[in-house]
Amino acid sequence: MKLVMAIIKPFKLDAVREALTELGIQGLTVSEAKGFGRQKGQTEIYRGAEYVIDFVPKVRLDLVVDDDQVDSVVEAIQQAAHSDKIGDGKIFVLEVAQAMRIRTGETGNDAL
Amino acid sequence: MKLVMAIIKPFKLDAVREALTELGIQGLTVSEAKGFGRQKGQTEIYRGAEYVIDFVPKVRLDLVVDDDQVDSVVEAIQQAAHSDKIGDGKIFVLEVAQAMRIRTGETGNDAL
Amino acid sequence: MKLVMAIIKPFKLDAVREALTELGIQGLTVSEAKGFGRQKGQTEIYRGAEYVIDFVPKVRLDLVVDDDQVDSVVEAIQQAAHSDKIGDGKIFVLEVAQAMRIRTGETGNDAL
Amino acid sequence: MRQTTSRVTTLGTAILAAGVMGFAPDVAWAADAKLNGGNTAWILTATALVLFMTLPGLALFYGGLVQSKNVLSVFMHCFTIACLASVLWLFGVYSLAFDDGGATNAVIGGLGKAFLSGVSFETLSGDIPESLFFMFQMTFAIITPALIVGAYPERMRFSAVLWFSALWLIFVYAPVCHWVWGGGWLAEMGVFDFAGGLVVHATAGVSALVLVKMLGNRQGFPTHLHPPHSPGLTMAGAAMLWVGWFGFNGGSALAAGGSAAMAITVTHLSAATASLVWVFIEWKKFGKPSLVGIVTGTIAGLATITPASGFVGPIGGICIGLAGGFICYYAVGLVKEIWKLDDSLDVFAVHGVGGILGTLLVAVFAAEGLGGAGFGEDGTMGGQFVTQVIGVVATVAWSGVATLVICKVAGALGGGLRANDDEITEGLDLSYHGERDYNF
Amino acid sequence: MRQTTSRVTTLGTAILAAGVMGFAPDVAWAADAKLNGGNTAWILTATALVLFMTLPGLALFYGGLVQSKNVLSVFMHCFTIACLASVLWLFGVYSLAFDDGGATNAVIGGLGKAFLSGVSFETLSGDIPESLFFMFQMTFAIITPALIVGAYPERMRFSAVLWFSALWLIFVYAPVCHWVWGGGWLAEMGVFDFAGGLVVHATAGVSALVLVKMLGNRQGFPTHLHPPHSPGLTMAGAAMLWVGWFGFNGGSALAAGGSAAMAITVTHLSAATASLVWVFIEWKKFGKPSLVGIVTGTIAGLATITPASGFVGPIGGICIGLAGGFICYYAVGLVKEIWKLDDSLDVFAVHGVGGILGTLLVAVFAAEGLGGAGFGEDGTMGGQFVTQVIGVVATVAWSGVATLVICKVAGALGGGLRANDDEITEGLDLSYHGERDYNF
Amino acid sequence: MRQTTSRVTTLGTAILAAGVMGFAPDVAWAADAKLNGGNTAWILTATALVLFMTLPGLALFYGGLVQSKNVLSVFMHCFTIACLASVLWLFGVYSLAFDDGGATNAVIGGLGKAFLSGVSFETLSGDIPESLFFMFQMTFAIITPALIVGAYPERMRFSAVLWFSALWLIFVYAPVCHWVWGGGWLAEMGVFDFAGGLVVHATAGVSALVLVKMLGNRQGFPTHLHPPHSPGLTMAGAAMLWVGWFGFNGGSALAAGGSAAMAITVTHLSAATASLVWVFIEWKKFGKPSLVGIVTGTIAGLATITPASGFVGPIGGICIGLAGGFICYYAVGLVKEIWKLDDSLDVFAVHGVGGILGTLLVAVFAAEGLGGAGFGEDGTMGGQFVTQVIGVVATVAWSGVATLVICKVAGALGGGLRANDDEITEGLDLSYHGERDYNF
Ligand SMILES: Nc1ncnc2c1ncn2[C@@H]1O[C@H](COP(=O)(O)OP(=O)(O)O)[C@@H](O)[C@H]1O
Ligand SMILES: Nc1ncnc2c1ncn2[C@@H]1O[C@H](COP(=O)(O)OP(=O)(O)O)[C@@H](O)[C@H]1O
Ligand SMILES: Nc1ncnc2c1ncn2[C@@H]1O[C@H](COP(=O)(O)OP(=O)(O)O)[C@@H](O)[C@H]1O
Repeated sequence: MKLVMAIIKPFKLDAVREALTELGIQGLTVSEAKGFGRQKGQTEIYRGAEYVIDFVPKVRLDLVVDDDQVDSVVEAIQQAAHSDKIGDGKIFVLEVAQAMRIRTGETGNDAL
Repeated sequence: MKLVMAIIKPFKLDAVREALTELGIQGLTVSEAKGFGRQKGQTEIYRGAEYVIDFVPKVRLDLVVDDDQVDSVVEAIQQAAHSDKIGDGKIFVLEVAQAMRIRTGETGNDAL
Repeated sequence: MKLVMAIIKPFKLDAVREALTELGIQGLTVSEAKGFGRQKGQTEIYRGAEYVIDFVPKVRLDLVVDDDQVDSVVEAIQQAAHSDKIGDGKIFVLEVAQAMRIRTGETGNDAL
Repeated sequence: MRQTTSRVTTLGTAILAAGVMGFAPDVAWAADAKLNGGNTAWILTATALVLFMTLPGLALFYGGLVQSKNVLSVFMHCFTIACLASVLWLFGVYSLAFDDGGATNAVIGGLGKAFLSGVSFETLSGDIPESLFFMFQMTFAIITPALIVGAYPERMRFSAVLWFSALWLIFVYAPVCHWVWGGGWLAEMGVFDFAGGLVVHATAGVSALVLVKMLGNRQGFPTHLHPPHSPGLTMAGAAMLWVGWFGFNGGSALAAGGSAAMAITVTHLSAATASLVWVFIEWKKFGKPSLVGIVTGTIAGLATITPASGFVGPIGGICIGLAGGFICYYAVGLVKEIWKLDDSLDVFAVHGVGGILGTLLVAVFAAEGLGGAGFGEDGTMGGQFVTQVIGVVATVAWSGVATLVICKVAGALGGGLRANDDEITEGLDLSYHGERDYNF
Repeated sequence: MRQTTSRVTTLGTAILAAGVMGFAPDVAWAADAKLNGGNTAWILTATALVLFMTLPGLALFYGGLVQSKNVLSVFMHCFTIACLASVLWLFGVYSLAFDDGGATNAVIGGLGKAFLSGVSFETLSGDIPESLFFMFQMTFAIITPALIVGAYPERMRFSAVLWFSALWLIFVYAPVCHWVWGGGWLAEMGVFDFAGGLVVHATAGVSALVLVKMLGNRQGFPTHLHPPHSPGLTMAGAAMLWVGWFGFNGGSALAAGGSAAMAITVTHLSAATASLVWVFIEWKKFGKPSLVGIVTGTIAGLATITPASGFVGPIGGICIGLAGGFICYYAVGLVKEIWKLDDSLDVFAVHGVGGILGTLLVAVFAAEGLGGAGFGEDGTMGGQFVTQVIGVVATVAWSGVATLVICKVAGALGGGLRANDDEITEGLDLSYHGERDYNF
Repeated sequence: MRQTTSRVTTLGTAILAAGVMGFAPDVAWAADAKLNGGNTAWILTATALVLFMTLPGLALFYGGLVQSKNVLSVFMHCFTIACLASVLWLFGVYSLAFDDGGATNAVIGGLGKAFLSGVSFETLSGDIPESLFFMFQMTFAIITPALIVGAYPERMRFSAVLWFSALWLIFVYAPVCHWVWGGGWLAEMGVFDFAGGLVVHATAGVSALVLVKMLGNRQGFPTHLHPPHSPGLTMAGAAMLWVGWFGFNGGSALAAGGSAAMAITVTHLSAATASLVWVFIEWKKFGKPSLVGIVTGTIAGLATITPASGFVGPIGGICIGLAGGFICYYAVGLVKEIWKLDDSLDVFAVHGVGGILGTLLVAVFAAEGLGGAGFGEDGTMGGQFVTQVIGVVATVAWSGVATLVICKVAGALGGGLRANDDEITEGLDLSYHGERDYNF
């Protein structure tokens, strides 16, 4: 099993969720995040003064998938999340040693 | 060392924290998250219209533990967090390569 | 590649970001978190009653870096984030199997 | 005190009737009118209360119902419309509504009072300063286009909002206000509209529907909407609207007396009743009475009593509240589920339907036997009802048709009515105003 | 102007005294009373101000003090109680409180004014419209049961809240209001309660304690509570309460004159003083004066001055503020730490203790030598103090006993008083109202 | 009604002029003055409205503009200052401002009215109760030091805030208020300051600048600031300020008549105009008109019209709004970018510049030909302008010098003006008040 962790633009969340649902993904977890990167933060102007917002709002997706789903999941996310503008975000993949479904105690792939 | 990452229902947090404290766990980190899964989101009704809340509020626990504590930690979380209703969440275990306590610079198991 | 995950005190964020920028780090992701640890939570007093805040506000940094940068990154974070007071937080390092830049589809170190 | 027609015969009743009709008697004619301090004190207060309804009342009420990425844009709409309407009111709209229109007075007022020309510190309107009458009526001209904000949040271009609101104030609000309160043809017929069932709520409600038709629904409507981001904000706004409505309906008496007192009494009773109706419908249907529900009921009760507020007694207040609560509740479903129109925050279902319903019901509950103020010396319930129906039909028709044209013009002037998809997805707060709320 | 007893002898003072006592002189008797525009203007305003205290003032004040998962339920309690109390007030409670009760008038009024029967646009109460007097007093009947919301948040069933509040209004508020302001036995004795130390604060405070005893404490009380989720919300609510209290105490003069003016003066001074007392106690004890602390002091100062507000001068205002600040501060600890009663938002410690304290202190500071309005022609400080003590004892006893019975009945009718543990853990917002606040 | 000088000649105009000048005629002299109910009703209301401006209006306005870790400290500043100023006002500051100062009356009042000594329920000031005049003026004494909170948020020690505000009230506010409204030398010269362009806005604005110079800028100023954490909160506060300003300017007429009515008219028009000016400048410069921008324009328009509000007509209102919008906009940049002074929430640029600008412009727009109230019998525009300039220079000079000294003293008494870096980094909410907002 692998953990796919994706940092995306917030308003791409719906599109990504739909793309993953189409792949048959049944579960994922989302959290709010702020990103610092090449995008360099927006400038907001209040009363004529510029405020550099170092951290840009992002959404972070964590989903654990079966090893053989990883590639299609990564691709689906990349397709759905990219806008070709700087700051589209990243996808990271990490190895998962074990998984358990809390409700049933099932483990391994059954838990996903 | 292992990272135990658990996605649980928010109101189970106190119970889980207590269970872990009983096991002697000294530290953990919590963040807010939203889950998408079989639970399928609540329906909230405003002015007669149904709103499907795709993402259900969850709490995410991250705690790094010694290898030989992993099983008891996972079991303690599962016991404390399950309500036997759909949406109870998941526990994932990942390998951790290194840990450091910022205050002292200690590393490895001493850092936990 | 490695994922460096650091739990720090919120008001150290600016210092850490600057230290990492100096190292040439180009990207990182931040999220809000709450920590439970030896620090044992603040006590806030409302109308004479003590409220024990079990969970203390923390900030969580996730950044994926090239293997040979890990040590300097960990050290930079530790230096910038420590205040020598209890509750300064932890740094964990996890192995990353794959990375992709969403905008371009680049993978591996190029994606960072 | 039987203030039932706009046909003014004596000075004494003129001033009272002015209250009832929102009609400013010619000061030159009422040569020996004197300023009344008590009435002036009350209308000063009422003016502040009605301004408070829009800023921040309505802004918070609407702002809580949208997504957090659009909340500032809703605030911005309400605030900017308030400023724009104020300036236009001085520049000529007040005059169009309340000045004597001469030969065409039946349909529209003149421009003699543009820039308050001829109005000095001492000029009276009835027994209060004319500048105060101007201000009190201005607060109505502010809230009416702001009500329509509820139809188009989360998707309308900011420049289109401004053009639309300005044109609408001139071409819908001014004439209808003149017809009903400014001595126009509906006033001549003796239509009853104490505080704006027709002038405020019916105009805004109908125009909301037409605008939605032109603008299109929100992305994801009706199946994939986001719930109100802050019911608490909405409650705070609704509470301010309720309190401010005492100025709206009570102030429309233009005097601190029995008429104002009974107006706030029935206003309050209608609001409370309609709120409870909404609670009990939701409780019965879904098992969960909601905060958004109860406050929607409040606004429905307030809108419905508005035209009737100076004409009916407490029993009338309760009955109109019952009717307003029930009918507006089902109207919400009708618009969104049957007509599939995304009148997003239910301007038509709550204000339009409420205002029209109250305008019709006043013909029943104004009856003296039901505790009302009666139909005047030679009025009858039947006759009044016919007048009310004519008022409704005319207001609905004019609002609808004029709004259609205004949408075309505003779209042309404002670079299209609708924001593009990227702007909408990013949220109007950032895309149009470069700000975001809630930076914790 | 020495308005010190409820024994009315001339028409002129009758109207003033009506203000002082909140007592409506019989209009038929005051045959040539005429409407006073200035007074009417002020009471219209005061009515809006007192409604504003509950909606949204009190709702925000309380809402900020609970957990974010229960904030909407607190808003819902305040809002629904406001609606329910309004309707019940019309249906008979106003009449029970203020109508002549004939043979049993000492203890309760009659039902002759249920549905405002016989009250038309012209009917006066003193020199203001009776419908206005009805409305002004209604706003007190709204806020009083809403104050008790602070005793039971985060754990009471919604249906039990409604049953409890309705029964409480009828069986506690109506009789005590009649005793003190409606010409009942305490009014006959000449008790001083300008704006509701007994009628509002003592009744609500004592009943809060009894209800908590029946309902049980919150989970985790007293060691594992969650801190107020938004002190800022609480500040906003407290500020609105403060401003609205000008209408509460100033309006209780029922006239725009020296009595109202002095009432708001001493009200304001007491609030400011008690706030500073709270700040300095916290600063001294913990090193950190808090926002929640200062605004709690404000409310304590306001509650304490309430019964005294029309009777004392500025020095009295300061002294009563000092006393209110200190004593309420220590009362909070007494209830929670010694008695271990989870009167969650300190209804008894702040309102109950404040109201009782002020009711007793007025017997001191009403002395003319201390700048007060005196004790009437044959009154003395000692005599007045005895009367005040009797008033307190009677109010406390009746509120306590009646609330005990009401809890049983409300529990039976509402399916138990207390929500079950799952509902509580999930939060009342979702479990009872299907909503959540703060969807960012 | 030509109320143009403070030289009072007849009782009738005395009362009106008292309104214009905020000057309380000697009650003994005005032997047969009688209480006016309408005026009293309006000033009771206005007092509530002006209190509402500070609590919660200004608190929310400022609170939304800071970081979320400092929002409670801003609320705390506003709230505590309000309490402190109230108590000091009773203890002697009112007397210093409005009592007859005998030989030194030109520069400062006496202490004869400390503790409202000699003021009973019946004492009148003009035709309203003196206690009411005291309260109405108190609300001005509350908001003025609270305005300065905008200069020092996020970094000033809490105890220094209290010392500074108390000393400032006594040594800056009291004398300037006496000069202009209390019969001092500027009143003698006939300076026009209807509602506080000098007394409130110029004093606060100038002192803000001096204080910033002494205190130092925020960390990261000007390049690394955090944006306003909640523009929505700021909007809500601005809206409350706007509504409350009707009481501020309209109440300064001290009567419910044509002067109050015209004052709120021009106040509103100026606010609306300046708001639109700010919107259009931002739209043109950055493409994004912002909510923070429009409401800043509102406050600029309100501050600018304040000194002029009872003297000018609608056209004057519009023109002053235009000037206020433009000039305050550029003043913001001047202070922060050129002078590099972190007057964090633009107290000088908005209030100081606005108040001074309006004080000068009133000499133009009070001309009868421009719809104003004229310059009195022997006044001329030129002469008035000179008087206004003298008023501005004196107020600016005194505020600046006195504040410099007060800063030294307050720093010494309060343990330094500035919080240490750790406290600032942690946020003042936790470090000084032990609380945090927004615990979701
Ligand atoms: N090395 C990294 N580790 C963790 N998160 C990163 C890293 N680099 C970038 N990110 C995240 O991805 C987001 C987008 O990166 P950015 O460099 O702005 O643009 P792009 O991905 O288009 O090159 C950042 O805002 C940050 O949240
Ligand atoms: N594959 C997954 N990866 C990450 N998080 C998941 C995954 N599947 C489920 N979750 C999280 O677990 C929560 C519960 O899952 P759900 O399918 O609703 O119920 P259950 O765990 O009872 O089968 C989800 O809301 C989501 O937050
Ligand atoms: N084993 C752990 N796993 C995950 N997070 C931890 C762990 N131990 C501590 N933390 C995080 O680090 C923070 C600081 O830890 P704490 O024990 O309070 O102080 P210190 O790091 O100085 O020993 C905690 O608040 C928590 O967020």
